[in-house]
Order: sequence, then structure tokens, then C-alpha cells
Amino acid sequence: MIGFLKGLSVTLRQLPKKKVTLQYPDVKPEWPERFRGVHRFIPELCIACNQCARICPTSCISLSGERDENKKMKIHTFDINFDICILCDLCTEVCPTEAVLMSDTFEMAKYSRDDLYLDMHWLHDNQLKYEQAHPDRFERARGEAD
Amino acid sequence: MSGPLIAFYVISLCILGCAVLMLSFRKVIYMALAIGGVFVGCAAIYLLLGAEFVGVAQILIYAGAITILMMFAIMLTNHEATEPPFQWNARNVASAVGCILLGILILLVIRSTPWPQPDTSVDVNGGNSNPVAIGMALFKQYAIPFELVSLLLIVALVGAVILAQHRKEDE
Amino acid sequence: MVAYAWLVPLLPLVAYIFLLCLGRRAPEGIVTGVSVVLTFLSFLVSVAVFRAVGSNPDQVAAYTFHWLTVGSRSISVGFEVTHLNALMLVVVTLVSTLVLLFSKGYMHHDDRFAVFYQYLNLFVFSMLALVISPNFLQLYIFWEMVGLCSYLLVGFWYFKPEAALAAKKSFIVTRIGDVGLFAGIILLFLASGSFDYNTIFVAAAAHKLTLGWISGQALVTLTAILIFVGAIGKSAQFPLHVWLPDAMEGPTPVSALIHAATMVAAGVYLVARAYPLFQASPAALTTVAWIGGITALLGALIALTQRDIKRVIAYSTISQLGYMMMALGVGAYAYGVFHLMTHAFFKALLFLAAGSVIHAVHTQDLFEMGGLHKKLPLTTWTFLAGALALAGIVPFAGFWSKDDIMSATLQSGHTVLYVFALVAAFCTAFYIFRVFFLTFTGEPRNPAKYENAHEGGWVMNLPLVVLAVLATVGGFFNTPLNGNGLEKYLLADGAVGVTYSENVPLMALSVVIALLGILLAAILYWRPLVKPERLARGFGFLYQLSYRKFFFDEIYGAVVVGGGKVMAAIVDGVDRYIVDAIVKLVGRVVYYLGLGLKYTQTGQVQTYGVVAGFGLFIILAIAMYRVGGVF
Amino acid sequence: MSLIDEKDQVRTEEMLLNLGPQHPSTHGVLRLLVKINGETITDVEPVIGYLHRGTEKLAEDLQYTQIIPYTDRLDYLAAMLNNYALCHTIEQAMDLEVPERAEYLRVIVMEMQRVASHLMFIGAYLLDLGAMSPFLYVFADREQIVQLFNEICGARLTYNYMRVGGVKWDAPPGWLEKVADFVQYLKQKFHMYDELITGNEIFLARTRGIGRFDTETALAYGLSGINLRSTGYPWDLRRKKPYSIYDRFDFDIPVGQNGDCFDRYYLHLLEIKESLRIVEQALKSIPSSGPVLGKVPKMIRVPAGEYYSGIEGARGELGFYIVSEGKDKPYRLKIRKPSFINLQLLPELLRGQSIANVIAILGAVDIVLGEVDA
Amino acid sequence: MWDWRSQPLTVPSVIAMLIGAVVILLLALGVVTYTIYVQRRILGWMQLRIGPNRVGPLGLFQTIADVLKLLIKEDVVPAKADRALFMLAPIIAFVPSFTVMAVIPFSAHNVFTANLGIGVLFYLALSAITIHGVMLAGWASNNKYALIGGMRSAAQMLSYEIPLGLSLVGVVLMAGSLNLNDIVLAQQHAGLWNVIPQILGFIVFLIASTAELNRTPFDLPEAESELVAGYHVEYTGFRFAFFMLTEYMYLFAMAGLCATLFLGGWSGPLLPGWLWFAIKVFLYIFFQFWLQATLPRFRVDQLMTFSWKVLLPLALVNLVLTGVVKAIW
Amino acid sequence: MAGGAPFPIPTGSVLALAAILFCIGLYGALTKRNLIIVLVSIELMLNAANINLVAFSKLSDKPSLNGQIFSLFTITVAAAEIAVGLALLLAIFRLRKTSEVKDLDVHKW
Amino acid sequence: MAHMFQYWNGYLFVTFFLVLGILLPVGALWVLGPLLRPHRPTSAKLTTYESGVEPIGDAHVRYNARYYLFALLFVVFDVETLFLYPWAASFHKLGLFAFVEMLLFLFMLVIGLMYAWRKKVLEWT
Repeated sequence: MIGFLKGLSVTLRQLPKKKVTLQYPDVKPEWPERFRGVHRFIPELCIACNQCARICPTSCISLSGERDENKKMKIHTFDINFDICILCDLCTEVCPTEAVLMSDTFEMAKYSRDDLYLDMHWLHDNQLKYEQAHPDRFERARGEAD
Repeated sequence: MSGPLIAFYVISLCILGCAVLMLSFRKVIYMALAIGGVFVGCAAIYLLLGAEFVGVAQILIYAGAITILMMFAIMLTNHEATEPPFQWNARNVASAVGCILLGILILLVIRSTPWPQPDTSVDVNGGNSNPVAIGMALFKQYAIPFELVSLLLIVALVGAVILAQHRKEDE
Repeated sequence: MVAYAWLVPLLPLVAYIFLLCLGRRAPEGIVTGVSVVLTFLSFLVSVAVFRAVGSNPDQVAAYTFHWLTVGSRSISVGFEVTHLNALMLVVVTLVSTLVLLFSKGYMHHDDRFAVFYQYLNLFVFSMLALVISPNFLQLYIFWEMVGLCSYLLVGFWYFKPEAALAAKKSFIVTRIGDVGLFAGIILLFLASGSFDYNTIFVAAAAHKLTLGWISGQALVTLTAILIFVGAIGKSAQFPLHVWLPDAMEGPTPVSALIHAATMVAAGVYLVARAYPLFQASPAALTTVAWIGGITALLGALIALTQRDIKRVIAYSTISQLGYMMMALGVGAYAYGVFHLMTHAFFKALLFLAAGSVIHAVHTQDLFEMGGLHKKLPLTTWTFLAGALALAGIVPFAGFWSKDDIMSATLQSGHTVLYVFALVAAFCTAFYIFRVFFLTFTGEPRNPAKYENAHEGGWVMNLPLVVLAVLATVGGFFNTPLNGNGLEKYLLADGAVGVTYSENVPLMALSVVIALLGILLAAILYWRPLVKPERLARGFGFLYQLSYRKFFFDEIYGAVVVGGGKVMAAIVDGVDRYIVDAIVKLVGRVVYYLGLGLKYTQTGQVQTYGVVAGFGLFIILAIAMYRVGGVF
Repeated sequence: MSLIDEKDQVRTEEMLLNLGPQHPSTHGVLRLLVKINGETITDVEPVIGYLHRGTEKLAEDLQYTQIIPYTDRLDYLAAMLNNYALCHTIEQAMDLEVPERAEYLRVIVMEMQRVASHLMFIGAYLLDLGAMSPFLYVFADREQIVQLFNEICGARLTYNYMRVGGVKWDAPPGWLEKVADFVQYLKQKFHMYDELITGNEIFLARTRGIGRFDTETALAYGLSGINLRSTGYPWDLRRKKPYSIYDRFDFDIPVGQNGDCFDRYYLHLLEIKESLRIVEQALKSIPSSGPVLGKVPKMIRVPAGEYYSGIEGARGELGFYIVSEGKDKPYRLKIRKPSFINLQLLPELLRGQSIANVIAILGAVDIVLGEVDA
Repeated sequence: MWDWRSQPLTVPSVIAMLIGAVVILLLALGVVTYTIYVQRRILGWMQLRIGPNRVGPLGLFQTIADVLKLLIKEDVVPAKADRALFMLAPIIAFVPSFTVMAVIPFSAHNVFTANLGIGVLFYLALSAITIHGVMLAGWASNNKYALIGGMRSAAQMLSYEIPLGLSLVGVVLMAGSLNLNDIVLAQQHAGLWNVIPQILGFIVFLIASTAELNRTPFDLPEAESELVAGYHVEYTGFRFAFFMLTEYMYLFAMAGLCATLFLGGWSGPLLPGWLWFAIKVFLYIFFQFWLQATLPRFRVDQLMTFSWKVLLPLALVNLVLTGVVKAIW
Repeated sequence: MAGGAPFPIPTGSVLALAAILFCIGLYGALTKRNLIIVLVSIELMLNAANINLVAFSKLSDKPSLNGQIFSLFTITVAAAEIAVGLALLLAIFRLRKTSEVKDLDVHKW
Repeated sequence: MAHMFQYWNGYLFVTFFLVLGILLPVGALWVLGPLLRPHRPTSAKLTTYESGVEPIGDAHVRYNARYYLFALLFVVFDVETLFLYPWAASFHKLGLFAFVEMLLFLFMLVIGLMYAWRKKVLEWT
């Protein structure tokens, strides 16, 4: 009987407390810098070394490069099949030029599986959006580089 | 045609309708439901006749407890039990004829008896509310039968438990 | 205080219900504690009631209220307090308390200890309720309940075949008496329209009891005797005394409480309570006196030779109850009741002491005991007190009451009965000291049992001591020394006015007779000058007569069974040659009919129902046709 | 009294009932095929595999580093521990040195992971028993751990944090302080859980003496973790076969007495306390700086041979068994999945129980279908 | 004030009654709607959540949206179900739940209340009928969960109806009448709400009524973690809505009964009667939600045993005690 | 109704209702095959009797409560009857796996 | 007379509730419903739910006698409860004797309960 009353008092005490839930679509969660959302991609940096495709455990990255006039490898197509990507972050880990990075985009609901094939342009746009959303991080990165 | 009379005819119709339905249904569980309708209808008749407590007792015991008990019994024996369709065998015909004859006879008797004019000036409850009046009658005039009721119930309980319970020595 | 007398039976009932709730596995301490404390409270209330009644006779009253109406007659329930039943309450509750305490030791470690206490409490409740009943109906209800408890308790060890048989026997034999009682009560109800004592007594005194087929004096006598038949059964009077010795198969505390102190006294109480009715019929009174006298003598004679310690005391009880009945029969109402009281004390004492002995040596055979006074000193002394009281030695309790009865018998002109009583008194002294000497003195006859004997602890000793004190001094309630206090108290009801004067020579005579009895016992069993066996051989037939209990069981067996056999033979002949012939003829006819008709027996209830329904219809139709106006 | 008896002619017919795969309280897609009589269970057959992904087979075609994210998805409530178990086995096989700070970070996240997992157990168990609020309360608390993990490795559930030879990230600035704060915060919450759950009479009535088994049975079935400890057998790999740096910490192994559901619940609560103790100690003694990844060859090749090492997972002994031919991919990878092994006892436990107890027992056995089906 | 109740029947009085009944229907529906809303809010708050807040201001239209959604949902009758009974069951369950409202005195000027001499029993008798609906729903679905749920539910409601009924006898004993209005008046007259002298009865009532309402910790028939949803597993759309409606109607009615019998009904100082009544009803309802937020549920065997072995003896003790006090006093 | 005004429901109608109900019950009891329904039909007949009792308690020339009280007792007896009857049915079912009246013909020749 | 009208009118009012109570679901389910609801049954939709797999066997198996025993107890105790109500209502007019009668009655009831208890009728398992 006592235990039961104690339990009641516990729940009653919670009643006026601050709520922990977010008003989600209105209020987006704050993600930390290391957050592994959908990839962003910087085509200029990519040397099409194929390391990311090779390390990917689910083989969701496919890319093709071509040599440009400077005999440098240049990325031609870069697609991520988000249907099977497990956001393990290994691709960014192995990327020697930091061309593939993770963003904090996490809302990926689509009506068709086809829409989940993300190509280079989409990923680049994602990079631009990310830059816009977090100018501070880039400044800091630049500052560190300096 | 006064209100209560209309009500009486409507309720009677419902009761008889449910009773006839009961006879004509083939699934046992439907029959149990139809009989529930009869019980509730009877309760309404009692209420109409001013017997509040009996009416509510009828609902509580018959429509509530007994019908439930029947449903449990159905579910414990044969859920899908059905009656065969009506057959013209000797017993059915004889029963039908006998019941109809009996009914006609009783109705004739009822018609031919000069029923006394009810004395509506008497309040059977003696100025109390109906349950109070019932209580007073029950505990003064009918004290012994009342105690016997408890005895009856306990005997019924014991008997039913013994019957319904699985016995060890059967094993 | 008197208005709270209903508490007296209620408290044991509470104890009973409480024990019932505790179940049969309840710890012994709690069981005993609750029972003893509640019964003791009940005793205290009884004493208060007794004092209240004694100090103020106006307190005597019946507290009844209307229960139900049967036809035009109304039946009430409630309780009453009179001088008589106030005394009874005290005696019953006192003995009950002590026995409940004693049982703790005696029944220790019995599997059904709690059940035993439940039964005992139920008995105490029933007995008290019987005593306190204000009318015959209520009395009869509790009368039967008391019988039921007796049955349960006698058969408490139902796994022993003797116990089960004894229980059955006691139940059936007393039932014979109860039929008489019931018939008497119903006749009284029919004649007077009431169950109430007072209504009936007033009507009887005014000669207003009549029925269509019998009237006046005859009805009074008839009903009085019928009621007395009930008392005969319950109080084990001749000729229905056979159940009581067998009832000794029950645990000893039961014997002490039920079959010595209380229940068997219920018959005496019944006669005492219905005394106005008996007074209205001299014939009934005479019957009572003679039955009592015969029982007193018979019981004493049988007791002389029994080997079982409890049976001796049981026959003694029968004998003493006979004294009480005799007293009532000769008109010495107060002395009968007085003897009831003193007898309750010393007989309960004797039984409990016997119980203590049995508890110690685990046998009931007198010839396996002996020399126990070394092992059981307390029991010895208390038993001696009880024995002296029973034998009627001055100044022990039994002396005063028995002597009163004997004086009254002589003075009321029943010389033959007086002789009976005197012989019985002699025998009483003899057999009880025979028991005493055989048990406690001399050499142990069964060394193995002797060695293990020991006293039963304080729970068993305390009741013995208390009862011994009462058996010693209990008689002083009613002596010339205190101006016959109890007698005055009892007669304050005003119902019975017969008293008898003390007669010192008669007293002396009875004491001498008793001493002679003791002396005879001593020379036979203590310091054996004469071998008892020789004596037995010398009186061969008489010894057998006594030892075989005057062949009562055999006679009953012979009469009932033998008579039955003769009847059976006759009936058999008639049956075989006359009836059978007819039957066979009928049978054949029916058989061949049945062969054809069996096809209607479908076993289908509903088919039968249809037929029955048609039958109903036809009957109704014919009835309606004859009434007319329907069709 | 019941009509269960076989000889009885009208015993009630037996009924086969599917609990799961789509059922609110089978913690995923377990299917229990239950044979009931009245409400009493006569037989149970757990049907598994609805979540089977062939992790072990897949691993044969993956480099060691690539296997790590797959381990996240085994017991998805304790991904850190799975990560570690694999890395630890490989490190043992290759005889690698792990930097000090990395070890500390690993212990901190592992114990935090254990706390999160146990909290989740408590919440889910109470939800099974019909109490909704505790579930949400533990979720609020667990959310803080998840956020901490999110900060250190960027994911909330599938961390992929450990690497062979260390961890991927060092702790971000201020992270360790946040952990310390959280430990203090959670310590104060225990009181509330005790009041709300442990002392509740209904909870006690539903868990005390339910689903009991003894040490022999547990050992015979190869149980480990809390399921074994609840029977009073103090078996904890962190103590019995110390790995990592657990020998440096002071903590107790709480054990139960009765081996019933209540013991299992209560042990979870006690173990949370012990884990917090470890985290506190680790936070005190962690080196302030240093590498977090040891010297590891670029291509990880486990020398040919067979290797096994087990750690104390959240649900029992979690072990990885590697058969290597010396290539960069394992020849065979076998995982000792504690949930799967714990599940084997279930039919034994459930036989003869009433349906209502199924949930209480199943919940307390504590399985995660991702691990069972692998 | 014109009182329709003691006058001969006329057209205006019939219309008045009809209006009264409709008003109560609407009132009950409104109360149910917002009870559900309040339930979700309170549960949310107690669980550190916000609760419904999207539909309408503060989420006030949430329940209405739910009802509308249910209304336009497809009505599926499983192929194996017993069609007729399946469709009939929600109605059998619902009708008494609404009819019992007829006797609850909402305010001092009990305009919308049938002043029946058997008020308390009327409630008990009718509420027993709902059991049929529940049981038939479970049976007709031809679904194992539903059957178990229905049988359990019936057995539970049966078992708890006895202590419930017995706990009310104490109140009747205090007031000497079965009429709910009289009971309120008796409390007003005594100046003491029954909850004080009948505290034992009140506790029994509280527990038994919780069980009658199939609410936590007695929500076994619907135990979602075992039976998924109990007797209404197979019900969809508006049929399902009627079971929910029944449940919350009874919650309201039971709250009303509790307020009337134990908390003095509409009596109370200062505030108008109907407001007092509303406050008491809300208190009861809040208590139910509070329990729901706190407790795990009983196991079915514990539940049955609890009713017969604990509550029933308690109710009897209460009865005897009340009788003794009443007899002496 | 003012004092002495006739009660709106005629006695004969109520009795006729009861009579018809009784006959329906009788017919059911005689023809239905399921034991439960036979029991139920008997309940129907009891109810018919009850209607008469209550009717006479109100509609006789000396109205009194006796009829109502009697019908209360009838209801009680009916409850006891149905409880034991159905328990018997269960016992029969246990023994013979049938709930049909026609199979219960042990007393057949 | 007033109370007679009150009686009739009270029950008429109850009748209105009854009728409304029937009309509401009937209206919502049979009148309004078909207008608003789609009706596109498919065989998958119409299967019986059993945790997402095909049900094995029929649900209408014979059930445990335990339920019957509870229903039985309910019937008996319901009747006993029923008799308590008039007692309670008229107690203040009856006095002590009625109390004793009721105690007897309750005693019987308790005996019944004890019997059921002893016979383990009250146990679920």
C-alpha cells in the first residue's frame, strides 16, 4: 500500500516539470558537429581514388572519374544509394582529400526508392546548405588551418 | 388509450417477438441473446406495474447474471451448437398442438373470468419507496423465507461447485 | 445485570465462531486461551447475574420479543432469568471453564485439538442457551443441539469403532426420549397456544389445558410424562440409561463436562423447570420418583463390579441422577437441584481425576492400576475429596445434598424409596472406595504403566484443586448452619413450597451406612481380609447380574432382535405363501403389459413432457368444463 | 481443479496462439507459438529469424574494419559493447597495443552504454507489465546518454566508434565534464525509480517468484550475464577474465538470490549503479591527452589461426570467434550472441505458466532481436 | 420553477424531457471527448511529454479529429466473424452506458434526472448488461485474443460487480434510500460526505469501480502487451469507436456515481451545484488517469483472487460495521 | 389517475401475455434439443408466472406487496436452478460430450 | 398522485435515454456510416488478426470451467447483494432484529465464500 502511494507521488511530482520532448517539425534538434547525417560532397576536392567505394561495407557508393587535362583524376559521377547506406562514416574516414563528408541532414523520407539515389549534384547542394547553416564551423576550420 | 397502455402493448410485442425469435433461431448463442430480450421486457412490465424493485432485480439477476452464466455455459460446451431445422415429427407436432390448445384454454379462462376492479387507491408501498416497503415486508412477514433463501443459495453454490469442478477421483 | 444475561451463552458462541475462523490448524495456546478466557468471562457474568437475582428476587424476568407468527399464534424468542437457571448458569460455566482448561493438558498434541475445542465451545453455548431459554421451543432447539454436540464429542475419536458405535448409540437412545419430549411440547402448544413456560403453567394450574380428545388432568399427566420421557433419555434414567456408560468412549473431559456435570443434568433441569406442570399431576410426580429411585439403586448396583474406572463413575452418575429425579418426584424440588449442583462439582472432579489417572497410565482398567498415590499425590487427594463427597461423608458436599434428599423421601412417606436410597448409598460408598483403593493404594499391578505415570501439569491440576475445594465445601450452601440458604434462594421463585426439616438421626444413619460401605471396600481392596474373587464367587449370580449390567443390553438385544425374528418368521410365512402368490400373479400380468408398453419409455424427457402436458390440458379442460362458463 | 488433465474427457481443447511476430510485447519480431489450454501454457516454440541478416556470412566478405558497423546492428541497444568485442578480439589476435587514453574512453563509453541498455530494459519491462510512465522516464534519461554518444561519435544508435587499436574520435572538449555531470544526475534518479517501481506492490506481485530457475539450469543452458547472476552465481567477465583496464577499477558484482524476474529487474538497477561507479573512477584517472588510436597497420590482417575472446556484454557474455587464414578478411566469424543463448531457456520457463506471465518472463529474460536473429 | 416530473404528461413536458435527454447525450459526448483529451494531456504531462497540441488551439480538437477519422475509416468485418453478433455487440455494450446517465443527479435543480426510487440498483443492473456486449464482441470476432479478452473481461467485471454492489449498500444504509437524490440530500443534511463515515466502503468502491471500468491496474481485458487489444482487436472504425465511447461513458457515469454517493454530489458551499458536481467528477476522473500513469497492471489470477479474497470481505466488514453503528446510534 | 380511477392496463391483457409466454416456454422446453435452451425455456415459463404474481400484486382488489415478494423469491430460485442446472449440464458434457437432450436417455428400456 | 406521475415520468425519461442510446449507434453505424466510409474488402483485410501470421485453428475452442465457476459465484452473490439493498434501505425502520437477521444471512454468505475459498474456486490456476 505504501509503495503504491509513493509511486503515485512520484508521478504527481512529474506533472509540473519541464517537458523533455521537442516540438519536432517546428523545433529541429540541435546536432553536434560530428553528427553523421546524409553525406555532403565537394566535387572539386575529389580525386576519384575510389577508396570510399572500396571501404564501403554495403557498397552503396559508385563513382566514376576521368582524367582531366592536367592528368588529374576528376570526378565524373558520384552516386550514393541511400537505400542501403548505413551511415557508418567509413568513407569520410578514408577519403584522403575530405571530399566526402557527413552533414546534419537527417530527414530522408521519400515516396520512391528511386529518389534515394543521391547523385553528385544533390550531395553538393547538401554541402552548400550545410555551409549556409553552419558558417561558424567553417570559419573555425579555416582559423585552425591558419 | 393511455400512455402506460401503449407502453404495455409495445413491450408485450417486444417480449413475444423475442420469445418467438428464440424459438426460431438455430444458433444457441442467438437464442441466449433473444431470451435476454425477453427478460428485459419482463422487467419493463414489472416497472409498468409499479414493482420497481422486482423490475430491477429482474434485470440484475436474469438479464445480468443468468444470461451471462448461460453464455459461459455455451462457450464451455459447444460454441457452435445449433438446433436442427423444424421437422414434422410426431413429438414436435404434438408439442405444438398441445401448447396451442393449452394456450387457448388459458386464454378462454382469462376471458371468462370477471377480474375484480383493481383498487388503485391503495398504495402497496404504504407511503414508503418501493425498496423500503419490500425490505419491511421481507424482514417482518417473510423473515423465515428470507433466511431460507440464503440457505438455498448456499446449497446451490455448493452443489454447483461440486458438479462443475473437476474431481480428483476421476483421474 | 440480569438484562445482560444473554452475554452468558453469547461468549462461548463467540469463542466457537472465532475458533471456526481460525481453522483446525490453530495453535493450541490461542485456542485454549480464547476458550478459557471467554468462558471464564461468561462465568463472571453468570455470578453477577446470580447475585443480582439472589439479592433482588424482582429481577427474575423473561426478556422476549416477537419472532414470527404462525397462523394466529405468535412465537417469541429471547431469554429468561430465574433463580433456578441463574444457579445452573453458574454451575455450567464454572465446570466448563475448568474442563476447558483441563482439556489443554488432556488433549495435548491431538490432531484435531482445535476441532475439539470448537465442539466444546459449541456445546457450552448450546447448554447455556438451553438453560436460558424462555420457552419450550427454544429449549427443544438447544436440547437437540446439545445432543448433537454430545454425539460429536463422544464420537470425537471416530476412527475407533467403539467410539463411533457409542456415539451412534447415545444419539439414537436419547432420540427416543426426545420424541417423547417433542410430542409433549407439541401437545402443550396445541392445548395452550404457546410455547412459553409461564403461559403453559398458568393454564395447567387453572386446568385450562384441553384438546378435543383429551382434557384436563389426563392431558397434564400425559404431557408431563412425555416431557419426563425426554428427561429420561437425556439424564440416562432407567430404562434408557444404557447409552451413558458407552458414551465414556469419548475423551474424559467430555465425560466430565457433558456426561456428568451438565448435559445429563439437563433432564433434571427440564423436570425442575417444568415443575409446576408436574405438580399439577401427582401421577406424574410419582412416576418421576419411582423411576428416579429405581435408577439410583440400579446404577449403584451395576457400578459395584465394573472394571473400567470411567464406567464405574458413569454408573455412579446414573445413580446420582436417579437421586435427583427421586428428589423431584417426592416434591423436594430444592434438594434435587441442590444435589444437581454438588453432584456437578464432585462428579466433574471424579471424572477429571480419573482423566488425570488415565492420562498418566493410558489405561482405564482398574486392575491395571494400583499404588498410584506415590506418583500422583495431588490426584489422589483430590479424588479422595470427590469420593468422600460422593459417598456422603460429613462434611463433604455430597453429604448435605444426599442427606436432604433421603430425609425428604422418608418424610414424604415413600418408605420403599427411602430403603432403595439407603441401599444405593451403601453401594455408592463401596464402589467409589473400591475404585479409590484399587487405583491409588496397594502395589502397582502393571509396573510398566506405573513407571511412566506423572501428573499432568498445572492446566490439569488447577481444575482438580478448584473442584476438590468445591466438593469439600460446596455443601455449605445449603445447611442448617446457614439457614438453608440455597433452598430459600430457589424457593424464592414462589413456584414450589415444599421443604423438609432436618433430622439428625437420619443423617447419622446415612453416614454410618456410607462408612460401612467404605469399610467393606477397605477390607476387600485395601487391606484384603477377604479376597474379592471369593466374594464374587459366593454371590455368583448377583455378581454376574451386576457385572453384566443387569443384562440390559442383552435384554434389549433379545427383545428387539428376537422379537423381530419371531415377527419376521410370521411375516415371512404370510409373505411367501399368500402375498407372493398374489404378487406373482400381478407381476406376470404387468410383465406382459410392460413388454408391450416399454416402447413408450424412450428415455426422452421431452416426450414424457409432451404426454404430461396433454394430461394437464385434459385435466384443466375437464375442470373448466365442470366449472362452466368458460366454453 | 483445472480441466487440464489429459485423461479428463472434456478437458478444454488446446489452442495454438501466435504471439508475434507483430505483437506489442515481443520486443521486435520474435514469434512465440504458444499452445495454451485455458490460459495455461502447455508448450512454447520460439520462432526466430524474422530479422536475420546473415551478419556472420556477410563478414566473411568484409575487411575487418568494415565489419565494425555491422556489429552496431547486432544488439542495437548496446552497440558500443559490440564494437569493442570485435575490436578486442582482433587486437588480441594481432597483439596490438591500445593507447591509454583510448582504453579509458572505451571503458567510459562501454559503461555508459551498459547504463543506457539497462535503463532501456527497465523501461521496456515496465511497459510490458503495463506501466507506461517508467518507460518514458527512462527514455528521458537514456536520451542524455544518447546525446553524449552523439557528440562523441556523431550517431545516436549505431555508433561505429571503436577501431582496431583504439577509438575513432577523441572526446570533444567539455565532453568528459558532461559525462561527469550526467553520472551525478543519474545517481539522484535512483531514488525515484525505487519509489516508482521497486516498491510497487503490483510490480512485486507480478515479478516475485515468477520465472524462476536455478544456477544449475542456468549453467546447463549456457546462460550468462544477469540471467546467470540472478541465480546467485557471481560470474562477471570484467572480474573473472579481466579485459581492457577493468582490473584498475573498484566495483562489485551484484548477484540475486531467487533467480526470479524481480531479481533480474533489480540487478539491472544495481548494475547501473556499479557502472556509474566505474565511469566516475575512469573520469578521474583518464590521461588528459594522448593518442586515441594505436599503431595499426594500414591493412589489418589477422594472423592465420583461430581466436576467441568474450567480454561482459549488456546481456551476457558477448564473444567473437575468428578463424583467419591471414588475409584481410576473416575466413569465418562466429558470434556468441548472449540474447540468442538466453532465449533458449524460454520454453522451459514458460511451460505451465499462464499467458499473463509470458510477458513478465519474456521481458525479464531480456533479449534483443537484432542479436538473436543476427 | 416548473417541474415536469410531478405533473401529468403533456406535450410540452414530453418535449422538455426529450430535450433534456438530448442535452445530456450531447453533454456526455462532450465530456467524453474532453475526457479523452484531458487523459492524454495529463498522461503526457506526467510522463514529461506535452501531449496533443496540434489540432486546434492547444490540441483541443484532437479527439474530434480522431472521431472523424474513425468515422470515415473502412468498416472491416472479418470473414470468419459471426457477422450479426459482431455488428450487434457494440450497441449492446453502448446502450446501457448511456442509459445509466438518466439517474445521475447533475445538479441541485435536477432538471435532467429521472428521480427513480431504485437509482443505485438501476445503475448496477444496467451496467451488468454491458458485459454481454463485451463478451459477445470477443466471441463474435472469432479471434483468439478477442475471445480471451472477452472472457477475461466478463469474468473481471462480474467479479468486481459484487464488491462494488456491496460497497454501495453501506451508503444506502446511511441514507435509508436507494434514490440518488435522497442520498445526496442525506449527506447534505448530515453535513458530512459519505467518504468520511464510509471510508472503507469508499476504498472498496474506488478499487472495484476502477476494475469495472477496466482501467489500470485492472486493464487486463485490453492488456495490450498480452492480448494486443482484448475483445475489440478485430473492431475498426466506428464500431471500435463505440467501444471506446462506452468505456469513457462509463468513466463519466462512474465518476458521477462516485461524486453522488461518496462526495456529496452537487452539495457544497459557495459554488453552484453543477460546478461542485463537475469538480468532483473531474477529481475522480483525474484519479483514474493518475493511476494509469503510475501503475503496472495486475495479472489475471491475482486480479480475480483480489476481488473475492480481499475486496469482498472488506466490503462485508464495512457493511457489518455500518450496520452496527447504525443500529446503536 | 385520481383515486379509484381504473388502472390503465387491464388485468386480462397482462395475464394473457403471461399465458402466451408460458406456452411458448413450454413449447421450447418440449421441442428444443440443446439442454441449455431447454433450461432457458423453463426460465421463460417461470417468468410468465412472475408476471402473474406481480400483476396480481398491483391489480387485485386488495393490492399488496406479497406478489412482489413472491416473485423475488421466484427469481432467487430461478437463479439457483440455473446455476445448478448448468453445472449439471457441464458435468453431463464432461461425461458424455454432448449437450443435447436426445442423448440423455439412460432410462430408456 | 404526484409521486405516481413522478414514477411514470421518471421511467418515460429513462425510455427516452434508451431510445436515444439505441438511435445513436444505429444512426452512426447504419445510416451515417455507409455514406462516409469506403467499403473495399480484400481477403487480406478480412483475415483474422493473429500477430501477423495465419491463425492456426478456430478460436471457438471450449474454454476453461474456471470462468464458469466465477460466473456461478457471481450469480449467487449477486442475488445475495440484491437482498441486502431493501434491508439497507429499510433498516432505520426495522431495528435490531433485522440486523440480526441480516447477520445470519451474511453468515450464510460468508460460509459460501469460505466454501468456495476452501475448494480453491477462487484460485485462478
